[in-house]
Amino acid sequence: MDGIHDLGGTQGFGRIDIEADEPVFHHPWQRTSFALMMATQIVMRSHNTDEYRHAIERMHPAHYLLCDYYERVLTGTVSLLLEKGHLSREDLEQRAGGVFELAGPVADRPMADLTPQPEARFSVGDRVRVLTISPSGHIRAPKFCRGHEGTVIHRAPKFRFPDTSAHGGELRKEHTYHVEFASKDLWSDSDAANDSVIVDLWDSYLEASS
Amino acid sequence: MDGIHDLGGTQGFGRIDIEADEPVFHHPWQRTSFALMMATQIVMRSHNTDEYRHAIERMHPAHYLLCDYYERVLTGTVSLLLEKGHLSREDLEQRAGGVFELAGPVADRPMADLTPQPEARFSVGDRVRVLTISPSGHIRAPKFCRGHEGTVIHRAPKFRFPDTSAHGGELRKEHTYHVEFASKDLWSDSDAANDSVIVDLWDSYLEASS
Amino acid sequence: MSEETDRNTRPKASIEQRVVATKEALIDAGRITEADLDQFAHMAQDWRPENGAKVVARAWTDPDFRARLLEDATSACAEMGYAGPQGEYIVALEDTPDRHNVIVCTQCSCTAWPVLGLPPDWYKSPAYRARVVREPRRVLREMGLQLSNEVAIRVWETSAETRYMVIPLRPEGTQSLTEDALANLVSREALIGVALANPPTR
Amino acid sequence: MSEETDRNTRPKASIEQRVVATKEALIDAGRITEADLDQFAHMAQDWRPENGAKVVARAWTDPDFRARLLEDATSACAEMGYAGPQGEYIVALEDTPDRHNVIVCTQCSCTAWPVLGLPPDWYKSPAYRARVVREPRRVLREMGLQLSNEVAIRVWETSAETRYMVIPLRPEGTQSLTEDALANLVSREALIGVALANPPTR
Repeated sequence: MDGIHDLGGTQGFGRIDIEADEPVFHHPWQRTSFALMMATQIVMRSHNTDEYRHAIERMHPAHYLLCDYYERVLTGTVSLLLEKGHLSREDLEQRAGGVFELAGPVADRPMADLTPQPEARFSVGDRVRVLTISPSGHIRAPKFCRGHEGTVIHRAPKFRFPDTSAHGGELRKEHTYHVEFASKDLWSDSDAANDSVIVDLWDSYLEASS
Repeated sequence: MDGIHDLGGTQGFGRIDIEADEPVFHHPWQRTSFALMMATQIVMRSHNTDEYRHAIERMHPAHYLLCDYYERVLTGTVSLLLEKGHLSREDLEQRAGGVFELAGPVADRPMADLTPQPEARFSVGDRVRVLTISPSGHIRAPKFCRGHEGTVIHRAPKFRFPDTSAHGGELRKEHTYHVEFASKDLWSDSDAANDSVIVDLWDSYLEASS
Repeated sequence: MSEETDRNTRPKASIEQRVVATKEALIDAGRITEADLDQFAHMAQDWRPENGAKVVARAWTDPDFRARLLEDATSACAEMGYAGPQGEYIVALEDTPDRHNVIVCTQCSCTAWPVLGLPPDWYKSPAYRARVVREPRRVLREMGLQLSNEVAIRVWETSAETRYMVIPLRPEGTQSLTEDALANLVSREALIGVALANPPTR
Repeated sequence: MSEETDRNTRPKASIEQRVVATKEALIDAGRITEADLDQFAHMAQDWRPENGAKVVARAWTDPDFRARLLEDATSACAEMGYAGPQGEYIVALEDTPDRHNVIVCTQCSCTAWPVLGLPPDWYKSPAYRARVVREPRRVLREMGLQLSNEVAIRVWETSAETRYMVIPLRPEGTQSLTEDALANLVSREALIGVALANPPTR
């Protein structure tokens, strides 16, 4: 999904300030929101982590940008509880005393047509290119690296493929690779002569490059 | 600038509703905001249209998405009035009785290194590719078409080149071209088999393609 | 405290207060006058989609005008008195039975003011600007315009200085209508391409 | 009325109200218990950057541990009792005099909870997520870390399941410090890579 969540490289944001001695939670509701997120996935088994991440991605862009992280956590969690039929919106809004902002719906055809890769196709040192796919559903290849070439610097174990896992597709696992991209290849006007960005990418996001 | 304003293709927004018999302005302040935008450019000659558009692009992304169009109009206009020294923030905030939200600063090196093209290099029927530049300043080639190939279907007159005009660079004029892109080339998962997007692009944004 | 939290906790002036403050500061400084502002506010009221509708109706009824409009819409519109800011270079896009045109400005909200008027809220919304380039068929359907899959959609992105207007298909059963009556069938939405011209009322 | 206007005019439940409503609805339905929630809230308090700081201090003082950490950080951290959710596959990134590492999750806010703790607000902010991949040197400078242009910056995007921790350079003048004292020099910010390890206080 080419959503607001895929923030890497977006310009126009301001300074980043570190809060000294920041507590784990600033407000008690944040702690509860976190615990609800964990309990619905681990105790209730209502949904998996990929569905959860995608639910947050489906929030309205203005709501996403404006709200606290733990409000995103709650919004994604509750959207799935409603979509899975565990709770009703009417009951929730009655209890909450007002409109309960939720994530938007899943796209009709959320998954790109990618071939599963049961065996690792790439090795450290290989040059690879990220496919220029743009599915409307969950994908963990950031937009900023799609279509770009990089070098494999590490091969990680197999992990569940998020694009299908988030959408009830075939459960499969694939190796991921730490692919290093030169910053100046990603952004033409970068002044980062020697700097690089490393992205952890699933096998089927990649193709061999020369 | 890869800012929030460059919305084409971003997903996660909801329905679009047409208001029946919509008035030109819903509130008197919108009329004044529009008139101020025109008067500061045409009467005061405080700044040009390209500077104005870029000032709006420099608004904080959350503010940009959330506010009314005529609030963007005012914010861009006033940001430039302050940057050009026509008004002071202190005076304005005293008059307004609170914080006056403004656009962020212009980037240090806002312009891409593009070669001026005094003569039209392309003709109807030519295949062209949009450069994959990503300057931090004003640019009117939407992100969604950069790096993509299309066909020239019309050559327009010369117009002021916005990237330099917005940043006090060399004043120059170049032809623009209506370049047609197949929708399925722009977005891999598009179901728009025969649909296309036409973008009006300046000569120096383009390179010949085979 | 994060930057967002910080932005949200400082007391902000309302938009009405900010507009008045700006206006009064500029007037007090002698940089603009009330008359300047009135002039531009009145211009905004004169730019209206009825202008474009009249252009379309003439194109439907006068083949020579239609030819001039398709060749050089800026002059053809000026001929009818429609010219000015954001109308310096107008291109007319004629719909055909197998091709539908629709206009958007993804990067801001540009429109041909003299013939279409200042754009409506939906045209300026992030949702329209984001979506119509990528999924035009779906967007048009949601907005009430169901096009056959045989009809190719051309989405025109107004990112440079060309300003567009759509010449929709002339509805069936309008042979006997006057130019004025035909103009009444053409809404702002039809000039942008998210609606067809209306059928004649009985 | 535009969609944005519509969204802004309906009365919304506050976030506190929404959290309480969700919690009570799930408890009333018998789907989760207060004890479940307490369990996860307590876990969150146990994941702390002090854990990662101890890992770093041991790596600085124990060459065998350092080798194990760089070879397989998941096991090395588990050896010290740090394992669990978001710590299933940890990779340690060792800074060198000419290479500095920094971590971000541009798409959400993933972090190695068992060794870094739940991430701080700045790490979760759109600004950090958007900017540090594109202009890391500037972002680090703004955050108080001025790196020589000779030092190459590697920005690690946590978009898949690998979770990273940075092993910062051991500060000068710390030869005589104990492992505990060394751990006190390593902040959460240093483990993420937006700060260096602190110099020893006299």
